[in-house]
Amino acid sequence: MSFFIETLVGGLLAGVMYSLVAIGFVLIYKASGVFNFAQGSLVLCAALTFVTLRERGIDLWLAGLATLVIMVALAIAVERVVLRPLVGQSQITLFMATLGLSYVIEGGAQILMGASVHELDLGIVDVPVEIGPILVSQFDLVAAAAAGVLVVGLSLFFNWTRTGIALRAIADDPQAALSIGIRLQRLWRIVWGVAGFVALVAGLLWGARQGVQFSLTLVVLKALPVLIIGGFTSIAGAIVGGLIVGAGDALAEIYLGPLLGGSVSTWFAYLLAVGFLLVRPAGLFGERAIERV
Amino acid sequence: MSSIETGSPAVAAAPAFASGSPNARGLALALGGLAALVLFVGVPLVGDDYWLNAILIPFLVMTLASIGLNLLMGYAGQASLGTGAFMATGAYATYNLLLRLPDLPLPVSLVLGGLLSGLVGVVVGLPSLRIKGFYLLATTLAAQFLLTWIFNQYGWFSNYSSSSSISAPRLEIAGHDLSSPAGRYLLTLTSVVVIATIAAKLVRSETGRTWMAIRDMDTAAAVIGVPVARGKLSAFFVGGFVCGIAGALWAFAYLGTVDAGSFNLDRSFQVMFIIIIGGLGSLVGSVIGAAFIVLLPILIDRVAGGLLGGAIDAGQLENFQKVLFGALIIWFLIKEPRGLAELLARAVRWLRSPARS
Amino acid sequence: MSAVSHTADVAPRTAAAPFLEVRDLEAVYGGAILALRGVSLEVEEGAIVALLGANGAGKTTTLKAISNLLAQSRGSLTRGTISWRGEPTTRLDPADLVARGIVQVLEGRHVFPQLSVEENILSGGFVRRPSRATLRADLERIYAWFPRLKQKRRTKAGLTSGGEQQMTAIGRALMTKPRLVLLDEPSMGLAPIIVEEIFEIIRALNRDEGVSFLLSEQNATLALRYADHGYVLETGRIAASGTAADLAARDDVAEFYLGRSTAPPPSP
Amino acid sequence: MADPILKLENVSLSFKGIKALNALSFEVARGEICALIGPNGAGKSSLLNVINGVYRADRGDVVLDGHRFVRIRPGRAARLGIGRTFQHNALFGRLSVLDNVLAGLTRLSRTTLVEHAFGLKRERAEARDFRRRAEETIAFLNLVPYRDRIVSTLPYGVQKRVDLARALVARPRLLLLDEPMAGMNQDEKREMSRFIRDANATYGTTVVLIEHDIGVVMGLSHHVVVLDYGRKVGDGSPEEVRHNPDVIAAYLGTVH
Amino acid sequence: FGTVAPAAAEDAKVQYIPLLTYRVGAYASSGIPIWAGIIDYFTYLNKAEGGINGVKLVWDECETEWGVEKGLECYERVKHGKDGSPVPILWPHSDPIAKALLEKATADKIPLLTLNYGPTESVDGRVFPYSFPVVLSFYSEASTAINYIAQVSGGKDKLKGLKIVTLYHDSPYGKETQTPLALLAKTYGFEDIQIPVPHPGNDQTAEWARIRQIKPDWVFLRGWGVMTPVAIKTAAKVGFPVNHIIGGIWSSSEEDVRPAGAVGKGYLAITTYPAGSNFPLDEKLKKYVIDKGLSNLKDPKSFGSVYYNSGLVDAIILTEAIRTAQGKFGNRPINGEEGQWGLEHLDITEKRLAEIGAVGLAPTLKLSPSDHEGGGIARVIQWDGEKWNTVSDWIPADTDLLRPVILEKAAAYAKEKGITPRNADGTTN
Ligand SMILES: Nc1ncnc2c1ncn2[C@@H]1O[C@H](COP(=O)(O)OP(=O)(O)OP(=O)(O)O)[C@@H](O)[C@H]1O
Ligand SMILES: Nc1ncnc2c1ncn2[C@@H]1O[C@H](COP(=O)(O)OP(=O)(O)OP(=O)(O)O)[C@@H](O)[C@H]1O
Ligand SMILES: [Mg+2]
Ligand SMILES: [Mg+2]
Repeated sequence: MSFFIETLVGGLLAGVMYSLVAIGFVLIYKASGVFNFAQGSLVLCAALTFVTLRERGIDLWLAGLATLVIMVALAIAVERVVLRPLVGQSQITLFMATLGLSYVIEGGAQILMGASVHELDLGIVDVPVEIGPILVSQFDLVAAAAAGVLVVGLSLFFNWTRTGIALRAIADDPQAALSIGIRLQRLWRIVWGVAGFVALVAGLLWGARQGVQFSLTLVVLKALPVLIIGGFTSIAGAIVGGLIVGAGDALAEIYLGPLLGGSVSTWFAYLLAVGFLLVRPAGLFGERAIERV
Repeated sequence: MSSIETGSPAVAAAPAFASGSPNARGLALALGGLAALVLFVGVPLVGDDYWLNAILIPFLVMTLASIGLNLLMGYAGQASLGTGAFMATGAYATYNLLLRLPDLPLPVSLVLGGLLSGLVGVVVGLPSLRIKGFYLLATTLAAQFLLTWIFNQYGWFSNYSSSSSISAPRLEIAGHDLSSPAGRYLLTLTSVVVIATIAAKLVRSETGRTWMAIRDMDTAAAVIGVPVARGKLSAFFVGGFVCGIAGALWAFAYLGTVDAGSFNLDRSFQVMFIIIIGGLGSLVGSVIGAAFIVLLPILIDRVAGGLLGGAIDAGQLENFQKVLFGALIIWFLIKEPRGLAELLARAVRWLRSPARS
Repeated sequence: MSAVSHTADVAPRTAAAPFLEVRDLEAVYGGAILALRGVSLEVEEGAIVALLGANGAGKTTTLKAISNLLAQSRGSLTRGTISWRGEPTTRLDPADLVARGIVQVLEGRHVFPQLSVEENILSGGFVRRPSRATLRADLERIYAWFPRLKQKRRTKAGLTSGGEQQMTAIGRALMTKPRLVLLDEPSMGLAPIIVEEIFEIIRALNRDEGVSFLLSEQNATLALRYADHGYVLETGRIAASGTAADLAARDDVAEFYLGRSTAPPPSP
Repeated sequence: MADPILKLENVSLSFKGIKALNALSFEVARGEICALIGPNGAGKSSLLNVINGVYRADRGDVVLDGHRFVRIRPGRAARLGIGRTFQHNALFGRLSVLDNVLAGLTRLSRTTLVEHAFGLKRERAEARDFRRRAEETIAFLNLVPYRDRIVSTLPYGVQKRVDLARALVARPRLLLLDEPMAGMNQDEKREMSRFIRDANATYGTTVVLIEHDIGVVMGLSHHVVVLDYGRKVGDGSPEEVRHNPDVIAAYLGTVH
Repeated sequence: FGTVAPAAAEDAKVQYIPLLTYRVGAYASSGIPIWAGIIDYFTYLNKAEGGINGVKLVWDECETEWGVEKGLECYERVKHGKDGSPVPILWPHSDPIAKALLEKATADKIPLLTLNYGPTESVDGRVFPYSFPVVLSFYSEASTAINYIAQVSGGKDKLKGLKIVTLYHDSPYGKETQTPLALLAKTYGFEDIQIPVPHPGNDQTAEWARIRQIKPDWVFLRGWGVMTPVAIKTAAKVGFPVNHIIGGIWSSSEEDVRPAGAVGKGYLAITTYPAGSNFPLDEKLKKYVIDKGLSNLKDPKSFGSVYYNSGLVDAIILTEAIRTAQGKFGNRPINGEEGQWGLEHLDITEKRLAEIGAVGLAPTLKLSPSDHEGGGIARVIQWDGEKWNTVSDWIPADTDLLRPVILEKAAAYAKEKGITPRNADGTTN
């Protein structure tokens, strides 16, 4: 039993790591209805910038701040060069543009900072602690706390601030949003900036886990089922989705893996997602598409 | 280089790509005939291994796969990231048919493999009756991962080969050996032309209209009596079928040997990008898109390698190419968000307009 | 022309610069379809101007050109100038125009479907960055005009009825505290009693606060009853113009516009 | 009424506790034009949605031509011969006018995927027949000049006509029209009225239409039903309804 | 059309070596030091020794991103040589590419040189004349790992009853060790548990939870790329002792352990080319290449790293094969068929290694038409948090046990494809 609980807790905490990445997607989806293919590249870019600064001997907090500034600058550039000329285009077009963007960011980041692997030490101890009979990773606890703070903060932001409402308005109907004077460009800069910040947090925690290298862009793969289960538009959904995916994967690997020969975690989360969707077609917390006739 | 006699279905196929007003028909036919001659006779005669093996065959197969996805996503509006799975199904099914029923002629095995993949498509499409839009990606993703996992996991599918990969049995049609580059090229080209012709026919028929109606507004479609469920499933079937054949060709005509890893999510994304940049709901777009996504990086690489090779660090050069490719995608989208096919159509209109007025 | 005088918070205007001046607009869609072929019109400060014309005459296009929203429908201006209080506006951001006092109510149901009715209306107030209290007060004013909306305030706007959506869109636009409202078919889909109400609101705002209106409206009789001035568009050109009373009285206009003629579609 | 084609019995519908339709009953006689009027949000569109299966009533039955339904699916309704236009355009935006109208015929198609793929004889014959019918309807509604235009680029009023064409082309027995004349001027409304009356007279199509222009309602309909807050507040001849003080207060305002 | 025009430049005094590289993509960080080792050695030969017997080396790169499709394109691009200089030997530098090229290269008569990877059955050169999985095939890799465990446990009989988990990259590369391990488990009586890690392997919580449940004595880690550091970190997280993890040959570099940080201390791995920059060859490299600023290495820290040294070894084997071929065919550029001969008659002796300055860096290597592996021995190294230390002597694989299985597989392949195997001396009848 305690093994079961331990696996479950381990899985839940691992899932939160995916939530961190998923939140970045939700942000941009919520504010523009666009699935941002470049989110993984943002994660890489942020982490790479941060370690490069650290390796030059810059203080932890200063490096974080400088990286944030760079991510915001990147957001401004993206808005100016990519999004602004594409205002009003279909979401699929913007999605494609984010693919182009991902190439540019990945290539650019590696031109400037190289493709070799860097160790990233955040000074968080990663020795397991015993809580009662079960073993829990301290590092994962820190990550979970970070994710929790992000979720609460961003949820409040979206649901209660004027900027949040305006962002949701843009995603709903950009033309109408423009017609009543919502400043699309400024708001896009804001969300992409915030997405850059979230990417930084995700990049740091993931980078500390696996080293900072190109593979960081691949962590987004697992964020997909998280998004689908939680709903593309819900920040809280990203957390819940992450927990479900994490726990599901861990338990499936333990109890199903030996029967089927392993690697079940490649598809299990998606099957789980389909199951959820059949019951709730817009994910657990997503907004249902409105089709009034 | 050996070249092989074939019938010329291309003559019939040519008009499929040369849409136009009736008075342009004669010209289109003549052009089509010429194109067929060049493609079916000229290219195999002059093309060397590099062009056939490394450029034309993969380009044609990707064109075919994107036609499949375009039918499903561009015409019927059902977003799918399961293309890789459909391709894998086609490849593994055809492989097992060729292996286990060696008497079946190659074209029959190919079509049967495609049909099996189409049936898998129908199963994958079932949730689309309830789930819509981006969320539908979940089912296609589940199929993508589950199917490639199954092919990789269970040795039966690869005849218990140690690396779960399958390799092409002898390719021949009616005694003609097709294993030379030219033979494989002709096999691929013929498949693409035949299927593109059928696809062009299909999208202009009742079926195509049903698909597009569902894509544009499915609630309204249901209300006016368009069979929404049947339309969605038939789109999944046809899309799966075409992608399945593309998968078989990818395995046998292009790579020669593959494992399920060759049909991974990246492949699915790649096909999706082809149809987006080429033009959703445009068969010509599939061709142009495939050229863009498959061939452009090679072109950039060769040009950049030629111009700058040695001058700057090789790794930097690769990254520069990546940046350039990304920038080009964005640039073309800004020029024409509805895809390269639309850009082409605009260019054609522009070229014609002074002549007409 | 009877521009009602007023003392509201309008910037002192230079004698020469007209309020809104549109000169010789030519607009195309998708680089091919010519929708406007030289439209010129003027709106004086404090005026209500009606834009009339058959389906496809170019009313919506004219209004979108003024509010710089053409690009959203893949349209663009190929010729002509628009100036607002003497300042050319064609290069401005739509949001800048709203900040300067020009707001458009789009044709059809352009609400934010996933936002509640109340959030929809509130979103119109954000440009001005008002205090919470002012925002609340403005909201209550909209509710007073359209009590139906107050009942529906928590419903997602996308789920409300066609007329409710239309009211929401109008209320949302008025929240921006505009100086000039571009109204595209305000009466569409509204019950007669509400149509009446809307025109009364227009008159009241015009009279009490000096807000100007340029409205495209199919109900010519009604529009001309409230307007000071009118323009009749036909296939992208101004076919007639004059004071509302003149236009209403002119037989040829009635014949031409309300009569038997159907506008042929512009050739692509 | 002797032979109602449509009968509603105590139909109720609510959304999150808000009653959109409240124990509503009325009948529509075969061959008549019935107008549905009422304030915004009264439940008119919802009623049409219940009749052809987009919404499912919480309670009450719909009797269609003698068949009683608790729940009918939209596709089934279409096959039973119910045509429909929409309040806000629900056209297939990226298709041409011709294709939109042709889509209205899909429910009559008898051909299969394979026939479509290979262009077999039966398919060609059917396509020709459909094409003829669609062209006829397009001509009937004066849409010929727009036939090959992509509908999303058409002016609002023309789109409304295309919507009508799409519904009419399959010769429905019962036609549900949701504000077919919104956004049209007097002239165009007159023209639309003529189309509707012609369809009603020539093909015997029963029409249920929602319209806010009381002038059009008076001129076109045989029978008017008035809704308010999901309840029926008037039912009778146009003249009767027009002078009903409740209707005037809730809906018309001043008399027109 | 025509891209490369092989003019008959008989007197071309340069030897063309194409490099299939992956400088972008998920595995770039592993590849970059490898190419540096190779290119630095080439530069050294050209600068200090005037090439190989006076034939200078020229090379250019083609990016594969480690993937089959791009690899194929590169192969087609380079296979005809350049400016008249043919391709003597080709490095696919990617297991999937090596497998995909197997038949094509045979048809084109271009030998594929795969150091410590590649299709195992091609050890049997009679069936696979053009594939050379030299030094350590995957079977030998598995076997040496088990033999090391036996060694530290106090003998092969102590293997009995041990639980050994193999955590592998779920790809054809990863699956290659399943067959030998099953056989070894049967022979020695240990429990063989196979757990796949899906690509890319950046989260292994579930897999390690399973390992924790199994409580194995050892974990054999057959990782690739990011999978390795994540495995080490996750092991530490679930409290599994890192010094009971033995990394495979592709989990044995600095790039694999550094990102894991402090917890990597004690991690073991198998290698055939130790880290270190104190070999005599390094002096020469420093003198002629590094100090002249000609090095391909961006990050000087990587000089002497495992992957850099593997690049050196790769380059030594290739150039020695060319040298061997030149001995028979003359001191001129060598073509693929001749390169194949050179490889099959390659004999890198201790003495030759001493001349090169690579004793202890590269293994001795003797190949023959029936043995394309030639080595089958490896050493175990351990990470001390800063650098690798060698902790074992050369450990041989159980060749006698495993070779028959390999030959069987090769025979089956020959049968399926209708190939008549050559004789043991390379002749055909
Ligand atoms: N997005 C578009 N793409 C292409 N053409 C368009 C587009 N929008 C409008 N048009 C064309 O421009 C012309 C003018 O249309 P506009 O919408 O301005 O007319 P309108 O007077 O507002 O008509 P209505 O009363 O029906 O709303 C029409 O011929 C129409 O077909
Ligand atoms: N799907 C839905 N979800 C929630 N509420 C709904 C839904 N459909 C309709 N309603 C509510 O039911 C009421 C009736 O709507 P309906 O669209 O039928 O009105 P209507 O009579 O057609 O009005 P209008 O003349 O403005 O079109 C409205 O208040 C609307 O908000
Ligand atoms: Mg309009
Ligand atoms: Mg309604």
